[in-house]
Amino acid sequence: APDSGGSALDTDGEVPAKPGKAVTLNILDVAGNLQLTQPMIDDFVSKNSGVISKVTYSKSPAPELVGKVKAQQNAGRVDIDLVLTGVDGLSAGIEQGLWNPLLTKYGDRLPGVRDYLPGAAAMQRLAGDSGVTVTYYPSGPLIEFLPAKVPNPPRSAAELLAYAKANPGAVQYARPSNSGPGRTFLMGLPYLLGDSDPKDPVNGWAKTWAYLAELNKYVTLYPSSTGETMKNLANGSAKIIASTTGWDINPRVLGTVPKEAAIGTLEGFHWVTDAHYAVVPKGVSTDKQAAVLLLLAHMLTKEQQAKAYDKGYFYPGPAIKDVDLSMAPAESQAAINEFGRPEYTALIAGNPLEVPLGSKDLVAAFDRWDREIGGAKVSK
Amino acid sequence: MAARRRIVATPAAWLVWGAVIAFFIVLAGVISSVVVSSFGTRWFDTWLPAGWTTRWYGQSWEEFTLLPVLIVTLEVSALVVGLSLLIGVPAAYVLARRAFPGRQLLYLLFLLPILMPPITYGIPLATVLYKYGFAGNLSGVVLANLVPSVPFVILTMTPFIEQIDPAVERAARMCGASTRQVFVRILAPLLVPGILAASILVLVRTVGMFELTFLTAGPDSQTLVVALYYSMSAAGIRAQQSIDAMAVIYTSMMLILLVLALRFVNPTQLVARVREDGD
Amino acid sequence: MIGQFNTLRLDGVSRSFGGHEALAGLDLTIKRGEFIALLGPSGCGKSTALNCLAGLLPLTRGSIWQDEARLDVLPPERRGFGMVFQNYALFPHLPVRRNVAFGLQMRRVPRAEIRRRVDEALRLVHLEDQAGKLPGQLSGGQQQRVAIARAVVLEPSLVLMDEPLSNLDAKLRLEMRTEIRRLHQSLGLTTVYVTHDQEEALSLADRLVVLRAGRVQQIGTPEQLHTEPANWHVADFMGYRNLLPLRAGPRRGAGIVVELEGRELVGTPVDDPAPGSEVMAGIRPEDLRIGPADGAGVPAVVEVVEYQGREVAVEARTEGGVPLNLRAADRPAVGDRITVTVEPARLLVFPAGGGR
Amino acid sequence: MIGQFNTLRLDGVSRSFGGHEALAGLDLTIKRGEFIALLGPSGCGKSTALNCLAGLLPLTRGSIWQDEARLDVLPPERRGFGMVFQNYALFPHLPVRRNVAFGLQMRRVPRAEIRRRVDEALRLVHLEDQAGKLPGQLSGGQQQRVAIARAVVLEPSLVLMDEPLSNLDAKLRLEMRTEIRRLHQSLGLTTVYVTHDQEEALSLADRLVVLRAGRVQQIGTPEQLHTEPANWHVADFMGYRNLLPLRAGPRRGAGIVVELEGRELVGTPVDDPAPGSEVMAGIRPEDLRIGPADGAGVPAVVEVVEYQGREVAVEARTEGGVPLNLRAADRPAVGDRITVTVEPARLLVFPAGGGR
Amino acid sequence: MTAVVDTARPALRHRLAERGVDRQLLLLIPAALFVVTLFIYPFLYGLGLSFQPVKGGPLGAYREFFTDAYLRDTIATTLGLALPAALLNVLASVPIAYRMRGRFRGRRLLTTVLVVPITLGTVLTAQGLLNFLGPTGWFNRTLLSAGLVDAPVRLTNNYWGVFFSLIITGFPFAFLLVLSYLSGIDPSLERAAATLGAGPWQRFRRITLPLLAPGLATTFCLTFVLAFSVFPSAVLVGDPSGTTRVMSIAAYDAAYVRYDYPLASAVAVLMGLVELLVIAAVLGWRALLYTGSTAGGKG
Ligand SMILES: Nc1ncnc2c1ncn2[C@@H]1O[C@H](COP(=O)(O)OP(=O)(O)OP(=O)(O)O)[C@@H](O)[C@H]1O
Ligand SMILES: Nc1ncnc2c1ncn2[C@@H]1O[C@H](COP(=O)(O)OP(=O)(O)OP(=O)(O)O)[C@@H](O)[C@H]1O
Ligand SMILES: NCCCCNCCCN
Ligand SMILES: [Mg+2]
Ligand SMILES: [Mg+2]
Repeated sequence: APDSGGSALDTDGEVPAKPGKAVTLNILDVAGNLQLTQPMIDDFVSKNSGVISKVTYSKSPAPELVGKVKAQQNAGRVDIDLVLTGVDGLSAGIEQGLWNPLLTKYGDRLPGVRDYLPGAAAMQRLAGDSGVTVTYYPSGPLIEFLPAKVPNPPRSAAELLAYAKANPGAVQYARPSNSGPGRTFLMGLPYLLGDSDPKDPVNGWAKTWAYLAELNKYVTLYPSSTGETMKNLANGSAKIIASTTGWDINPRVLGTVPKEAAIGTLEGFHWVTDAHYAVVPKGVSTDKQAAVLLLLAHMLTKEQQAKAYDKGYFYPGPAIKDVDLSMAPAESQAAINEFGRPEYTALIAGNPLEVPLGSKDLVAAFDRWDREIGGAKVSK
Repeated sequence: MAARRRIVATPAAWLVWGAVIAFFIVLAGVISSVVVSSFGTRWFDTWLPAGWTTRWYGQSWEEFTLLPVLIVTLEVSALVVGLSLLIGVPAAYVLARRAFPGRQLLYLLFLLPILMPPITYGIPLATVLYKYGFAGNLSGVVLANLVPSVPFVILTMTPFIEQIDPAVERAARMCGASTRQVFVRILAPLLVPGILAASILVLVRTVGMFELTFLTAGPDSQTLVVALYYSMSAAGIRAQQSIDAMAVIYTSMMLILLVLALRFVNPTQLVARVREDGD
Repeated sequence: MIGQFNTLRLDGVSRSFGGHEALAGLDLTIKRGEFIALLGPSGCGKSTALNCLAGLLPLTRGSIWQDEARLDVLPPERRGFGMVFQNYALFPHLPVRRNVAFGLQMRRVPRAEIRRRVDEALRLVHLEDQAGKLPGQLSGGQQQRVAIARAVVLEPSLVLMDEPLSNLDAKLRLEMRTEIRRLHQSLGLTTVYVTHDQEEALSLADRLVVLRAGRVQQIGTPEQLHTEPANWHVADFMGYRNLLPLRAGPRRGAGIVVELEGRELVGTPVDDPAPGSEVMAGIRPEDLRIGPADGAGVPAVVEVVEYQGREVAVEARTEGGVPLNLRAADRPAVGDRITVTVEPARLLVFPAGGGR
Repeated sequence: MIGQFNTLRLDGVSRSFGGHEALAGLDLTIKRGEFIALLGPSGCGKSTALNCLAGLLPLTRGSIWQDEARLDVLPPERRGFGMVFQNYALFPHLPVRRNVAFGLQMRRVPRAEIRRRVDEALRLVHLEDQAGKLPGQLSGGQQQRVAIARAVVLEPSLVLMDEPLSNLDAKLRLEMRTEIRRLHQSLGLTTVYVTHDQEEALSLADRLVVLRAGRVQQIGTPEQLHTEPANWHVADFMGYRNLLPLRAGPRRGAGIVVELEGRELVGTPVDDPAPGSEVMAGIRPEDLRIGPADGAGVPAVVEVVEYQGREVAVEARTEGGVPLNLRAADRPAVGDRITVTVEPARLLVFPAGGGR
Repeated sequence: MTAVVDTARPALRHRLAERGVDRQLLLLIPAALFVVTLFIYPFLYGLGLSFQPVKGGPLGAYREFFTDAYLRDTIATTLGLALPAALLNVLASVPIAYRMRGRFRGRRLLTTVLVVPITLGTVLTAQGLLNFLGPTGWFNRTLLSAGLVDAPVRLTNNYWGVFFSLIITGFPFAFLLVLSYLSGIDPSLERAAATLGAGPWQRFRRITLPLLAPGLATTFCLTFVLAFSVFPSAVLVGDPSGTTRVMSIAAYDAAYVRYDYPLASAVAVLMGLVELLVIAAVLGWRALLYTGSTAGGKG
């Protein structure tokens, strides 16, 4: 371990209300969250240069995160002060004991957590005290198609299967372990099909696995990224793909999917929600912890949360109540007014919200999917 | 000479040229489809995109603050190439020229880091480097990347060194050249094609090495590939075109490095031979 | 670097390759300023000896001393010798000029002086015009001359030359020979010179070392070797082309009698061959005299006549079928019958087992 | 593959490297069974000529005809010639035996016959014991012999040899020379032989081609070249070591008068030098006679005496500072005053500009 | 006294030198030190980890690997991709590089262009293959509009996609190395062979190829290793849960999806072992070959 001493290097002690002197914060984003929150952070820094003098941002795919933090913690030199992550990174870190349970002691420094939307609050419970929900959306599962090519979209899981059967190769979802919409579709099916335990992919998903196996007969291809499915939808080589609210709006804003693409829902679906979390690795100095707490408190205010509307990336985005689109930056409002869908408000209000699987169960579901669905192609 | 020209026209030759041309067609298709896409506004079911734009480049450039990343990448690759040659070539020399007890064992030892996927040793390596304060900055990235690079140099260089007539070295020694001078003045120039080949290979591997770089990099020592893998495989929504733009940036940078490398070493020597043919 | 020395002593220097002894127990003391030639048939270990001296081959046994300092433990570049390699070993990537300059650069000689000395050396080997070419663009003889220039330009304390003139034409070889001697003398060099050309060895060297199968056969001045070869192998090598396996007869005065096809010949005994033992009688072609068909000598028939300029070389066969090589000023015809005689002093009689 | 031929005709064969003409307009007709030697100083284009003939170097100009068939358009492997390379060019990865067998394998000779012929060839070059070694483990001379064996084992219609004996010792060289001639005769080979050794050329060849700077100087039998060199360059190369730049005097009978330091010498004119013009007087060292200090010839002082076995080589200098090379049977001392004479028939007088 | 020292010490040195041990071996030290400190320790750690699985005793991870067909089969899948790809890369490089030796106009340009794909990187290659060879890419468009096929040919997201990407990234490596090794061979040897009656094929087969073979062995090993550890393209243009589920995907899944480091280490160690077997076979064969100077004599 490095030589310790002095409050800047103190990692376990009492976290002061304010850092002794302004700190530099290294933020690692493994969830694409900065697209939503960087303006919030920059806003804080510009107003509180006495707390945070400088922020460095780095980004990486989620899976390698654990290895890196572990290596740093094993060596006693942690230089990542704040991680922005999805459920996967969060729960992997919880399992490995990487995160500092900040909320146990200092929950009262974050008044925003009391205003979470019900869905966001549920997501926050997944995090225990190890992370703070900063953005939230109900996600999916939705189906997406071009109305010109699919005039009569399926309205239930059975119809979807029938459509696939009638149009081999036309239905597509990406490999769940590489794709948000892919895994949302997977986790949403047990609700659609009325499986015995939608939270237990090993023992409670009999109908889901049977359905997927049947569907698999008419699926020619499971791309390795959602982007691929979107491209295939746009170029016509796929007709119906799995989607989420964010994946519906944002690609049409970006122009990678035609604006006229439409979404549909399957009868009796439950939302499988999603969120991004802010977590602090163990081993970060108390000074920096103090700065992070101040920063998070700032991010969980309404004005800041409104920035999470973005261009539909995580639609809607804010984790706390009563954040209206009209509070969002003008650019964001314009994009959502053009590409958003008014029906989302009713859909979100009118369908149950479910939290996603925890990391262990999710991994088990991926594994089974890989073996029985994706890997079944080998023997064909 | 007439006799030679005839050789060129054999069926075997046609086959070879045919294969080369096919390779080039696929290559051109692969590259240009990415380049075209990276400049396209939207590209659905058509031969060409609907419109043209450079905004994807602007976006990646800003999102990843690519300028410092490019500079770091350059520094890291130059250091790794230089150091791995410095360490690897002398070792390759001894392994190629000398028979001594334990040579095979040593060869195997040098082979291992290339064989083992970084997953096996990446995290403990990063831990060691963090422990001694080498990780989280440029030196860590360089040291970690040297682990597979040094053996790579050794493996590539050994046959090159075997090819050189040892009498030439003896002659240099008789002229009073020390071991170091033999290396710098005689072997190095004769090994230029090999050194160049090895450097290019190491360069490509280093610039493309995600795991070791990510595990040991600090916020200021990320290389381009880290940003690239992020854009490619991180969660979240990203336009295809912006990934294409990143890939084009990555490739252009590699090309520039290649061109730079060829500037420092006379480009004809890439394929030069020591003894020129009579013709 | 080690500078000038007074003596260089090789003490039992040996070198094996695998089991094969390429050089066995070479003892030799070289004095400063001497010109030593190593002579012997192909594969006898000449290059091996030179390489050992240069430090390019580790010794299997023995030691080398420079005055009182042990030399064989030093790497080649610290011995300060110059060497001309049998296979040239030019630096293929450097033009002629830079090949020659290389050693001077290693010794950090100032640039202007390098220029001067290289020019001088190139002039010496007649390669001024080729200075800019790469070795691959030179003819064989030109390459060899570059190798010579590269070694002597250093004015080293000891120059080792491995058949440096073998690829040159007769005229140039004579010129280069003169040059080498001139260099040897004017620069005060000490030279060890490997050659298979006895004439070259005789004319250049102060002392000759004759090797056979890795072993020293004889060490001596040119005259000693030429007139008093120690055994028939040396004689064979020194131009006694006629080596006749005979039986020793009785002594006659200082001489010894041998019998060839019933005719008695008197010769000079070497190494005291026992009467009745098998001996080897050695005679140079130029020492055999041709007489008329009815002359006093051994009768023979001319088989081959070879033009050699002023003289002809003749191969004749005795009645008993023994081939003889002779020289003649005027050209006999093939099939001519002749008789052959020899002076006792010119016929050497060695024990047949001879050699070491 | 092209088989036996009656004549091989080189017609203006030329080859340049960059701007430099290494071989310029070689015209030569080789008859079947002939032994041709290419002779000339280092870098004169001998190897170039051989390589052109072998098909290894494309011609810059000219053509080669085998009887009525044009040969220079064929690749080397279809010409069916054998070649001994100046730098050996042995296959480093094949042991000696397989180096020699290579050509036979290419010609699909049956295995047993390959074995027999390779054994025979190795015996011929005295390498039976080295058959299993790799070229890198052989001495220089041994390598050269492998190269010879590799070429002759094919019994090709034309054998090209590039200084095949240059790395052999005198004794072995003589033996190999005999072998080469024997092979040439018994196998009915046609041979083109590059050498820088006039003695070798004189003794082996039916006809000699002397080259200088890429141009033919003279083509003729050994005797023609030895006694009637066409110009002073050829003379220089053929052993006329004393070449004195003088001025032509009047004719005297068939002879011509030249003056050396006030003394009149009579010589034999070659190529009709004009009276009063600058000439080159050529004399072989062995044709200069040494007289006593008060003798009739040109007075000179002995400067260098070089042992050469039966004779000594002497370098003397006239009063006017002209160096002379002579031979002497008994050894004069350095500093001795002598006089030097020469027979008119042995002094050739060439126009000074001579040569082509 | 001194005499004893004088003769004894150098004698030992000579004996060692005769066995090949002398000061030149010091040149190995930096590399050896480097590999030992920065590789051996971490590697042993990983190795040790592979013997400490969560359950099943020291060999549990290995047992899991070999009893689970989904894991075990990755060996065959990986070899099925890497061996043909490496072989093709090396074999295709040889004739092309061989042609590039002669002088002709544009040789340098051609060589450079052949080497350019090295700079592409896996991502561009993957994107390019998906774009170009995909169902609506230029390739299939051309085939369709020429009427050669009536449904798009599937060349991506399966075995062929990965295979192509291995060729595009691996061939330039192989070519570059082979070309450089080839240029080190003395051209006069081929000329000698020509005069002995060997035609172009024989010259290549009997002279050039044997001298090149050690270099080819090394080239094969390097391209094989690169192909064997293929990861991103096996995911991006392949079928990562099926036909292109290579060992590195299994290792990656274990390490970064399931955080089962012992299993990941075990898979990685097995990867190394399989590679080592292939390479040992190739290098063993190489050791039988002539590996020395490729000059033919003097000069
Ligand atoms: N590296 C080696 N491995 C095995 N044997 C060798 C090696 N080098 C030389 N020899 C053998 O040692 C003996 C002596 O070789 P050396 O080169 O000293 O001969 P040489 O006298 O120089 O002959 P030449 O006049 O032909 O050059 C030869 O029989 C040769 O085959
Ligand atoms: N590849 C080349 N490039 C340029 N010049 C060359 C090349 N090969 C030969 N030359 C030149 O051509 C001339 C003739 O060379 P060649 O090899 O035929 O000489 P040679 O008569 O065989 O001499 P030697 O007796 O020294 O071997 C020389 O001046 C040489 O420098
Ligand atoms: N060489 C392997 C690179 C691994 C990159 N990881 C990308 C993360 C995918 N989710
Ligand atoms: Mg030798
Ligand atoms: Mg030549």
